[in-house]
Amino acid sequence: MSAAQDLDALYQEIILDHYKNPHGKGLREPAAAQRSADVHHVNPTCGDEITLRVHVEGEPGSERVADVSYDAVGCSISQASASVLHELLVGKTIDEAMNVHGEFLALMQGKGTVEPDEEVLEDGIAFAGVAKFPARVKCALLSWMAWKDATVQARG
Amino acid sequence: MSAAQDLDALYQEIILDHYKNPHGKGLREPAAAQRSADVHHVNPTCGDEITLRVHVEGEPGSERVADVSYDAVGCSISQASASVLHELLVGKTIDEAMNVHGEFLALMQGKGTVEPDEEVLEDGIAFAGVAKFPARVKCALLSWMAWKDATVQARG
Amino acid sequence: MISGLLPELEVIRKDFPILERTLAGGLPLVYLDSANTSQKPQVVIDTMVDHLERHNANIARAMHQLGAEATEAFETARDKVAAFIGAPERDEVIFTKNASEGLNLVANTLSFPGEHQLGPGDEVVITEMEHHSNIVPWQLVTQRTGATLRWFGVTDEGRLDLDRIDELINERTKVVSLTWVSNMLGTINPIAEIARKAHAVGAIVVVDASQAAPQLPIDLAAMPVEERPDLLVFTGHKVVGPTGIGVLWGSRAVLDTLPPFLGGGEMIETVRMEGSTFAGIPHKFEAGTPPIAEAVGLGAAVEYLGHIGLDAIHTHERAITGYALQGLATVPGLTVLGPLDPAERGGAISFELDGVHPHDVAQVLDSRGVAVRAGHHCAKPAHARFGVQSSTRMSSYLYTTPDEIDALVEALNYTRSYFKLG
Amino acid sequence: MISGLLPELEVIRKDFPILERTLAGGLPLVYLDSANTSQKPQVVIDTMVDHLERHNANIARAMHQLGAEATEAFETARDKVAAFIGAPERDEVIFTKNASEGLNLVANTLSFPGEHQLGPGDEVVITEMEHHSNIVPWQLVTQRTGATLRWFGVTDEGRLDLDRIDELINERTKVVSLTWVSNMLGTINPIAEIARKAHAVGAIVVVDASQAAPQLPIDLAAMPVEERPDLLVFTGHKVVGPTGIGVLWGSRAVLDTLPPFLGGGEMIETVRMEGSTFAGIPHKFEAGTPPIAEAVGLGAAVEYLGHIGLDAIHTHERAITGYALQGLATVPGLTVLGPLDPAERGGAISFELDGVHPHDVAQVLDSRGVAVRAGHHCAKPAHARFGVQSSTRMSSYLYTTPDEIDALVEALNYTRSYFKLG
Ligand SMILES: Cc1ncc(COP(=O)(O)O)c(C=O)c1O
Ligand SMILES: Cc1ncc(COP(=O)(O)O)c(C=O)c1O
Repeated sequence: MSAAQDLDALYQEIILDHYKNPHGKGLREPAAAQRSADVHHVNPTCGDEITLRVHVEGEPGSERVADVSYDAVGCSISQASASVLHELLVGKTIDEAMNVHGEFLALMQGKGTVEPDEEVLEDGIAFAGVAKFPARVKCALLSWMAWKDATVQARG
Repeated sequence: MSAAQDLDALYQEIILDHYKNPHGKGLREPAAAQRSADVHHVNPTCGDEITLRVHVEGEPGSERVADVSYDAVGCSISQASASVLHELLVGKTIDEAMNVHGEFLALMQGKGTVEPDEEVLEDGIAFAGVAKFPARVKCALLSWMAWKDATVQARG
Repeated sequence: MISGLLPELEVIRKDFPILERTLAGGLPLVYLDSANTSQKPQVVIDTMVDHLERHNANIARAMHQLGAEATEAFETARDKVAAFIGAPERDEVIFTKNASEGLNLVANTLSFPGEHQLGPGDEVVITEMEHHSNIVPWQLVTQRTGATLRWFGVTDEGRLDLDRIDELINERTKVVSLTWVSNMLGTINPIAEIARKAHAVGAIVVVDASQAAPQLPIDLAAMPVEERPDLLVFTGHKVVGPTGIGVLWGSRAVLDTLPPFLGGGEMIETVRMEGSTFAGIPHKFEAGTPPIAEAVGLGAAVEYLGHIGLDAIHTHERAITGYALQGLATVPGLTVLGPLDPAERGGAISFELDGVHPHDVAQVLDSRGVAVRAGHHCAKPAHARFGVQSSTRMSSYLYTTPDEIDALVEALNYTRSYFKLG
Repeated sequence: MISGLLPELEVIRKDFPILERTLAGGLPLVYLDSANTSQKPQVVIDTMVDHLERHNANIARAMHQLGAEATEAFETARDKVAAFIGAPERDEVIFTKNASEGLNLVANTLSFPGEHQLGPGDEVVITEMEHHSNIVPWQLVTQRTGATLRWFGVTDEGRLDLDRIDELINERTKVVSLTWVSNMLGTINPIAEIARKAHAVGAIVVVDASQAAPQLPIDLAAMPVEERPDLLVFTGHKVVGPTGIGVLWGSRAVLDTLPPFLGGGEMIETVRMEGSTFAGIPHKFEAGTPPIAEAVGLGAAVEYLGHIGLDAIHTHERAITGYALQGLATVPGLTVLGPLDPAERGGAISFELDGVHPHDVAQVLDSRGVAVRAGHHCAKPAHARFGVQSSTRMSSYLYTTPDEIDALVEALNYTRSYFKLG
């Protein structure tokens, strides 16, 4: 593939759309019955940062992701990835969400050899092209790592 | 020159003789009218060591090297060099001795290009071959550096 | 025509094998990341290969022929480095693993018991435009010793804010450590003036010459002693030398008073289980087997630069920087961070492009073969000063051509269109 | 015929270009100084050259293609080193500049505020047969912290004197740091047994594997955790790798609790002027631009050793050592310092020759093309233990042939006649 084609695979329209119109951006207060946890993650190499809050509700064992609110600065990939995360995980049970998380991680760390499952990842499949750019994988994973960290904390 | 010839130039008979029968070895007490100073020098690379005492006598301005006594452990080159130093410097005025010191230093640091002056260096000319072995120059200079250091101290 | 370019630029480029490489899609390499690391001329690589294939041995300790050759090569490299910076004495040149180790060595030995030991009430002064390697060591050491860390701010134009100099450098100041040339803003700092002030209050002056050594002629011996740094560091890989080697130069007077940093190897005079004594400089600060082949490579590198001439290299850098500043000014929405006059700055130019994050700029540029750096360039506080997280940085060197600058500008315009910025 | 030699010895020798060199007078090189530094196979040199000529860039920080290639090469080297020592986790492998830096890193971070900080009343235990690099850092650090330095003695046969082990390793012991294989006596120490004792009292176990890594198979993950060191260091240039690089391996559990050592570069998480936070391992301990080409070369080196097989190399070393001990026993007036059973020792053999100083032995040997080391081998206390200032040391490696041992023995006999020892 040429460099230009690789570039287009990286910057899919879906990614650029999410970048321009991010879903769920902003930090929100959790509702009364929700538990929440905040984390702050940075990508030390480039300085991208995210403050991410997970809002969890429901009984232990069947908790749901009530919301994921966040403040972030960073490149198109890291911003779009946070937006897609919001879209994909909010409303799911934590077990389901962890499963999606696992798939996304596998896709990103697959160096371009993993075939993404659109059923599970929806818009997230647009990130398949990122996996070929090792330096950008960290950008795509910033919010996902933060989400996992926060969720573990929120669950207690 | 072949390696064997270089070796013979290094280990001149004179050097081996001084090594086997070192002059002036042993630490002696200075006489009543003498000033003295002790120094301890080591060659950090190989561990050779010398404790050297200079005995100085006479009026400031015309002091003489009354004796150089020393205790030393080390290789043939360092031992022979201390012996030659004793032979050359004892009895000289300090100025004369410093002059000999300078000549010996120049010979050793000349990388084999300096022609030694037998008038000044006497048996010391046997060390001309050492100058071609950079690793051994430090051996030959151990006692000479110690002597200078001690003399500066003894003079006060 | 641009004046000041190196006359034999095409010949010089031929010395650097990597410049003939092509990238994905067969694109030629446009390497504009030399402030990050410079490329290596063939002579440096060949010198290291010859050393490894024919003269490899440990140094100082070995009495055999290979050992004598390796020792000679290593110590000759020290002479060459001493000549490169005009060191008053060759034994004042200490080989470290990089510039960062040099700065840490200084900070740590100033924290250990000794004549200069930092303590509560003492102040260390740095600047807001330092590389992390000249910030973090001082943070760690002032925290451990109870000394206070202070710093010069930066003006909107990217210069050191010297307004408060008399308050900042005062009788409590024990160390002033600053960069000669900023790796982010490109600013050339007035180190002579600052050294003079610092020396007047008895402080030790440490200069980070990591970005200066590649592009400014340095002649320490020629500096008036009040204006001369007491300690100066730079790194091999930015002066067309190998990785794994850096240089700490220090005046004998100061180095002799500093306690050893790392222990072991040839830094000793004698060792007993109960205690040890230490060698004189430079060995005192070179614990363990030094980077031997790397020193030999660095010797070849500074000799190579010396043959071309640091004055000529500096003029070339200035010409390219001026040309680049002009070119960048034509790109809509592009803002340069740092001084805009090429005479006042080095060859690293950081900038923002409205509406596109630096990573995305760098990525699109890379797809056109143009290699720049995006991020905080290990200068987060300097970025914070300008209210940005990161920036894109182009940096030239003696092999950079005006055509490469044109390629950058063209690629930046392409980036704007790629991200549909009209 | 000697059994145990590497089957393809002549082919292996062809991998090492320097072995084809001749010395003054056209003599072939008989290199018996591998414990000092090993020679480099062509594949290591070529890998470094390829890196410098085609993939050179700074790592981690660079987002362009060259940067991605360099980062990949560097991190792959880490994987290779992790495999070489069977590290439980690849991120536990930290690149230093040499073994000495690794030991100093450990000693210093144990002296800084933190969970393991040494203080008065605490004890650090080393041994009398350590290399200076595992003595001096502990002297410096115990002096600064008020902790007490203690040590195992050495028996007449050159083994660790374990009689007092229960007294030496006690509830005050915070660190036990010792060499796996002595570089002077050749002794292989019972590190498993000592680690077990040390762990039982809660001490941290540091193993200097500088001489072990070249010749013993190491599989950390396979060791029972009570017997596994917490920290282990070795140096690149002794495992057919380049100078300028060493390795510190540490268990994540311990490394995570140690504060950073050097500051700057990629070891940070975030930096503000007021304070900084730090990255996780391995980056936390890799300040500044690391020895990139050197890591890549080291990766090729350990892969090369792995292809030949450490078991096979160990067997070869033992065979050569046995043959050498036999040969040396035929030289009148020669006394070996250290264990005489090749199964209990590594390939470094130090000896005395009655009536000839080690320098003079080495010099005459060198005139015959035989390269050995003479001096204290950075182990002055071990020499003092045997009442000598210095010794002559031969040390073999995977490229050493029995013929070379014959040449050594012949040259030793010549030395005796040269100095007229009948
Ligand atoms: C046992 C031992 N420890 C430590 C070292 C130090 O290694 P380096 O000089 O590469 O730091 C050596 C080699 O010189 C050694 O043999
Ligand atoms: C100004 C400045 N200081 C220090 C450094 C650190 O150099 P190194 O990473 O080689 O230690 C750099 C380069 O990264 C730099 O630009």
